[in-house]
Amino acid sequence: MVSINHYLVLATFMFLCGTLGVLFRRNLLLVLMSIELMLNSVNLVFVSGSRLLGNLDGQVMVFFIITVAACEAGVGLAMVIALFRRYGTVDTNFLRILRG
Amino acid sequence: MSQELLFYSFAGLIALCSVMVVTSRNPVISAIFLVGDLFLLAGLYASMEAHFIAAIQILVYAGAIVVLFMFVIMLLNLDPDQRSQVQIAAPEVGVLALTVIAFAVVGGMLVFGQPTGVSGEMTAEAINSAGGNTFTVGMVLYTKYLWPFELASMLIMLAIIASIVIAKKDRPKSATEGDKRRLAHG
Amino acid sequence: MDFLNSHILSITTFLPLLTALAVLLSPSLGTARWVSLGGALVTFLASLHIWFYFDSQTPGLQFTEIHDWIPTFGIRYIMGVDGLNLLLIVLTTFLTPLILLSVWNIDDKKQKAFLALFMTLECGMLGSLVAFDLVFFYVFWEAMLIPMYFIIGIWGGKNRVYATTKFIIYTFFGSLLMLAAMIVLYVLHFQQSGVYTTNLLDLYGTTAPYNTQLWLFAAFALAFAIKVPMFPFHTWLPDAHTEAPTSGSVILAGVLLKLGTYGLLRFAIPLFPQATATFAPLIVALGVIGIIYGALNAWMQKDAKKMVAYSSVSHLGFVVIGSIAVVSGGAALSAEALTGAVYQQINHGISTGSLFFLVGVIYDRRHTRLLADFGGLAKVMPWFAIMLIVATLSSVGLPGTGGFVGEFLILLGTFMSNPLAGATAALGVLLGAVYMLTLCRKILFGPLDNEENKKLKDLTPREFAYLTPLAVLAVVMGVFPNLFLDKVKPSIENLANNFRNYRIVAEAPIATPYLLGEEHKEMGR
Amino acid sequence: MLFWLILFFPLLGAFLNGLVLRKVSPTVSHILGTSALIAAFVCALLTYLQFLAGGGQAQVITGMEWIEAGTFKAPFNFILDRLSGLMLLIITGIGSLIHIYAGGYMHEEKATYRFFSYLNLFVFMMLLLVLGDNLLVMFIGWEGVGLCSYLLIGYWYEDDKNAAAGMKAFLVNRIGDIGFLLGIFLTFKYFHTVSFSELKQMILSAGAQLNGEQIEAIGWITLALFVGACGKSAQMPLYVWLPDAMAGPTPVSALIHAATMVTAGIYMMTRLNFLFYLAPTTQMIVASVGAVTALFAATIALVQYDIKKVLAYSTVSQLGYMVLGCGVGAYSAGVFHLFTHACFKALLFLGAGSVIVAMHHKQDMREMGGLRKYMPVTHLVMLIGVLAIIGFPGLSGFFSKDEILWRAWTGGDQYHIQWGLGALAAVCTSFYMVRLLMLTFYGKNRSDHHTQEHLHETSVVMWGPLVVLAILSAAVGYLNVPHIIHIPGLTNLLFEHYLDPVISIPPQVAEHWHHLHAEYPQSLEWAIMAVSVAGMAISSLLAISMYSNGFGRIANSLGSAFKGAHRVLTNKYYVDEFYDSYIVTPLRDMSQFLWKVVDVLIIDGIVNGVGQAFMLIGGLSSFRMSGSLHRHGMVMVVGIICMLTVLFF
Repeated sequence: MVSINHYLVLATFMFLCGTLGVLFRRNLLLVLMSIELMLNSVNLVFVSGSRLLGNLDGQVMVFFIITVAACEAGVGLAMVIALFRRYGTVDTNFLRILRG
Repeated sequence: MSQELLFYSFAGLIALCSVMVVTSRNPVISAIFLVGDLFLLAGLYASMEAHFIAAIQILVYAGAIVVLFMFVIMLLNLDPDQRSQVQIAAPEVGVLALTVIAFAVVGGMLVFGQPTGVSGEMTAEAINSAGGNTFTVGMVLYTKYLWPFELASMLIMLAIIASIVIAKKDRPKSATEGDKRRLAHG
Repeated sequence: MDFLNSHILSITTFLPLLTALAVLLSPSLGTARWVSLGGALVTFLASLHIWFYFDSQTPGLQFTEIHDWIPTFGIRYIMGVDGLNLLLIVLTTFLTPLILLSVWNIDDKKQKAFLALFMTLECGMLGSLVAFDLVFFYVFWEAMLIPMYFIIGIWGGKNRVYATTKFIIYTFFGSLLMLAAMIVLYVLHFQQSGVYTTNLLDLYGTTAPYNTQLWLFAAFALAFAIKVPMFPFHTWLPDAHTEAPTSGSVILAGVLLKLGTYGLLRFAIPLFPQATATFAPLIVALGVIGIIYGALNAWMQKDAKKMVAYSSVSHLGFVVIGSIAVVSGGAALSAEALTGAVYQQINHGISTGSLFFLVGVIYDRRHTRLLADFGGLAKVMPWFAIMLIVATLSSVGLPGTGGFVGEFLILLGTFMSNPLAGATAALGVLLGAVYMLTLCRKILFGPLDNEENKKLKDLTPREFAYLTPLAVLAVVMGVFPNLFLDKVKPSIENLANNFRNYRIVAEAPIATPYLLGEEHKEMGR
Repeated sequence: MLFWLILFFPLLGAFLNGLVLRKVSPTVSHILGTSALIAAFVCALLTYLQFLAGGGQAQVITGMEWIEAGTFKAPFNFILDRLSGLMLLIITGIGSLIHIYAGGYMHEEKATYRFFSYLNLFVFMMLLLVLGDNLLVMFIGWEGVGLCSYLLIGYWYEDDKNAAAGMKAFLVNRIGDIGFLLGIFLTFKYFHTVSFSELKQMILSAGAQLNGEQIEAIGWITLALFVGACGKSAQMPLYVWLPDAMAGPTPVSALIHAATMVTAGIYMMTRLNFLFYLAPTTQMIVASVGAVTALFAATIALVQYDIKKVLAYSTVSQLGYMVLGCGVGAYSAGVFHLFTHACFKALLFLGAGSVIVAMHHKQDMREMGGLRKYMPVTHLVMLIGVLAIIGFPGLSGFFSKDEILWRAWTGGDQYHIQWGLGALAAVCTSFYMVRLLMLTFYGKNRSDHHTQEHLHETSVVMWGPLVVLAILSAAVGYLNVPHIIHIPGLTNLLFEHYLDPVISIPPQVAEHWHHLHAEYPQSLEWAIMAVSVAGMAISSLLAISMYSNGFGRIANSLGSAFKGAHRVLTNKYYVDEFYDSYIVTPLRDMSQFLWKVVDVLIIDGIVNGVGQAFMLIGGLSSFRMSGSLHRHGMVMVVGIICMLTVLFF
């Protein structure tokens, strides 16, 4: 029997991958992809929870998360393009505008 | 038994793809593994009888978002030397270890944990008798979540406008003096 | 008419916000100017509606609007007017169009943003004046800071970033303490009544234990003391004023500072009466020190704007001591002093507002504010001289100007409550004359020896348009104070006599203007 | 109706001149300003006659509400009684004459709208002061006249000295005004009203039992109000502004700083005489201050060279007499001297003004002399004025000043010192006034050739009012002829009983003031009078002998014999210097310290220090602001992990 614990552990692993990607990849595109990965792990939790509890709200949440993810990807990629135009790189080591 | 087999094979592939997404040197490869990830997840959703979500997972994620990534990767056409990685220093190692340990702890807790919650009425049988997953999700979406749904559409529109504005080519010259100075120091 | 009466406060408050949107959407700066001026004038008319339909016979809350906002936490959208905020509302809407006139000729790429921010600021100020729900009030209270932050930070002088950061962090610090106190009060009220509510009208009934009251009062009072600003929390003010553009200084001195004293009257004093009685001597002492200290500092300033800024410290010291003049052994507040404090708030807005405008007038022409650069301007700018003298006289509290009525009543009440404080504060009247006349003398009188000053032009029609109403009002407020005091009397007496057990009821809007007289009102009901 | 017009006309004149008709020629301004005042005078005269015909009972004229808050009430009510009626006539009457004169005096100015506007405004404020039925309306006038005085002293503002003098006048007056304010506060605190008529009723009504606290309060009230009077009426130690105020145009000095404004203190004390009678200690202080001021100022006047300065110190000294009169309880004598002084001091100032105009705005008497033959009319009226002020028998000063000295002497043993000071001051007065007359009009002309050529009598606009004032100065004394002199057809002591309805001694203290109504032997009165006349005669003769031909041998040798005294007097006892180095400078230094050290260094330093401390802590606890996305992300993740750890374990 596949319990919810299985799904949760899988989601945790995906989230870990995503987190490490965000933290250690220097290519902005990869950072964005890792974020997608994290979002997906959350989606998985929602869907499995929805099935466990017999409540469709979880699936609706996933729907919204996908919407937001689409927006985020769109805006994020637009920013990547803009940054690349301006600085000629998408390497985060060189993008340090926030330096105080 | 077949369900378990299905789960374990899908889960193993998902884990593998996730690792590959994060570790590939070439963004194109990463994107391809991401697509794989998304398809496999859709499969898992379908196995949990969340057909609607499985469908839009493929349509929106795999069909739209990752394609967008692909386009951008090609548009930027990065030089190989820019696909460098983080130089690992002491803090990085520490954080890496801490993160992995933390997730391991969480994972361990999840393995032996017993999740609880208030059960709702939408069991698999109830959904099937009410007209299927897509129909019931739609009902919830357009009644209880009507306002957030409309707001989501507003959000999408804003994102579209914002993307256009941000990515618009409005500056002929690539970088100002200040930017160059900043880059030189970076 | 019923609709108007029952929603006039929302209309007045949010009309400026709509105007701000319209300003942003307007195609050109020219349109934006007219839109903002039009919006400000309509807001002023709306506030006049409140003024004329305000029933000056009752201490209750009028034009009340109550809607649920966040019902889970008992947070509501409550607006109302009584004698304590009526005058300030009208002052705010009155000053805004004048300020818009004063920035009319600024032709800057960012000017549209300025106008929009300014209208947003007006919305924030009006909102915090009319809000009767703690959270609702707090939202406006903080929202007001943001436009001001940008106004100083973008259109300010050389040192603007320092000044605006100091301003925002200082005020924010106080606000956070107040927020904490608000939450404590909220929980206390729940423990006593079993109802979660942030409705101020209900919270007035909460009786906190004495020790808790002391802490809560201190937190509230500190937030307002910083805003006022009271000695020794005043150092952000001279910086903010010096760096702010003229328009920012006018609104800062004219309305923003008053929100501090208004907050004392609305929140700190009636919510925590026992603590008020305990803290009164300390606050009065700080107020008196502030009066003298501000005046002496103002006297030494070489920059005209800084001088006026320090004069605000001194003048608001009067308002503070007037707000908290405890009489009858702590059982009541002095109604005279309280009336004076409410009146002086308005009057300080008028006189100091016009002083900042006037400093702005010469700054526009000469791009300097150092007193040493001027002298003998009365010869080339006679009308300017008249305006400056009227503003000065109002500021020093010469009888016949509004300043006298306010200061006199405050001093009278304070004297009744604490003769020593009253007598010492009276010295402030003398010192006020010292620095204001110094200002006049250095700008207007003496030989006209600077070549650049000889070419100065007198006031333009636009400048007349925003200076004359202030000058006229300064005199009208001195000669016919009852026009204003009549409106606020019941509310003030309610607060003064019952502050130990303060209650205020919300009344239905009134359908017939008070001006029509008693008979008509009977019929109207 | 007529009553309101009295107030309305000057205000209208001020408004039209000041704000509307700014571009008109000086002549129009002059006519407008003067006619406003003459109209006010006519209305005042008619009102006064009506009032007398109606029996002369005090009436309160109710105006609109003014300030109302809590239990405090101060409406615009006006009081018309014998005292304010008299003041009304003095202000508008003498004011009209001075306005007429001012047209001539100011004829060289290009635009005089400002001048006449201020003058009219001044008259309006002065009328408010004397007509107000409560302390607060009086206070409007009280500060309002101070304002006009400030504006008029600084009329020629391009000279910084004038602006400074105006400011000094305003500020010193404000010190007094604070006293006045405290008086108002105390009055309201203990009597719950500030209305004169209500106060009077409360204190005088037979049933009024004042408790001990109230009696004590009255002492403080009167003292505080007297501080106000000191400021306005230029008494020690607040007299310093008046000599400086001579920087203003001479008609201003005549109207404001001699005839009307400076007498406000005397008016106020007379108005509240029932309170002052209840406070014998205050009365004693009042009398002493008055007497000391009279002598002090008179001694300074002995050695001044500036013709206006002499008159200014003379004014201070004469005001001292009036205050002395009030202090000994002889309010009608004080007011009578106020009346006569208004006439002859206005005359003297205007006469001096004529001289100054003729001398091309030179005021130093060392450059004058022998003007008698160039300006015969001015000489004649000045002669009358001088004789009046020194108390030459038969002229007004004789009657009024002697009355005060007589009351001082009969006030009891405790007042004999004050009498002595007053009598000595009278001697000085004769000396310096005769000196002024001699140096200006007699002897050889000492001015330069150019000035000499242009010396001539002034126009009729200027000497006309002088003649009227001269007649008044000579005649008004006969309103109050002492008992001992019988002049057929005149009622003796007409004036003393004129004010009887106003001046009322509360029954509680009737015993203390019994001497005011006591009978004294005629011989005593004759003796006192003889002393004054003798003193006057001797010092006048001395002055004539010293100065009949410029600075004679005696003058010079006296000056060098008492070099130290002479220097002290010339420098006005160094009072200004004293105030400057012991009050103004320390205050300035302290303010500088407060600003530079306390405000900027300490308070602001603490504020900025707290800010910097937080920045430091923030900097230490963060990976500096490297701007690296990864570093920021890592900090965030570690933070989240920490939070979760805390949450779960």
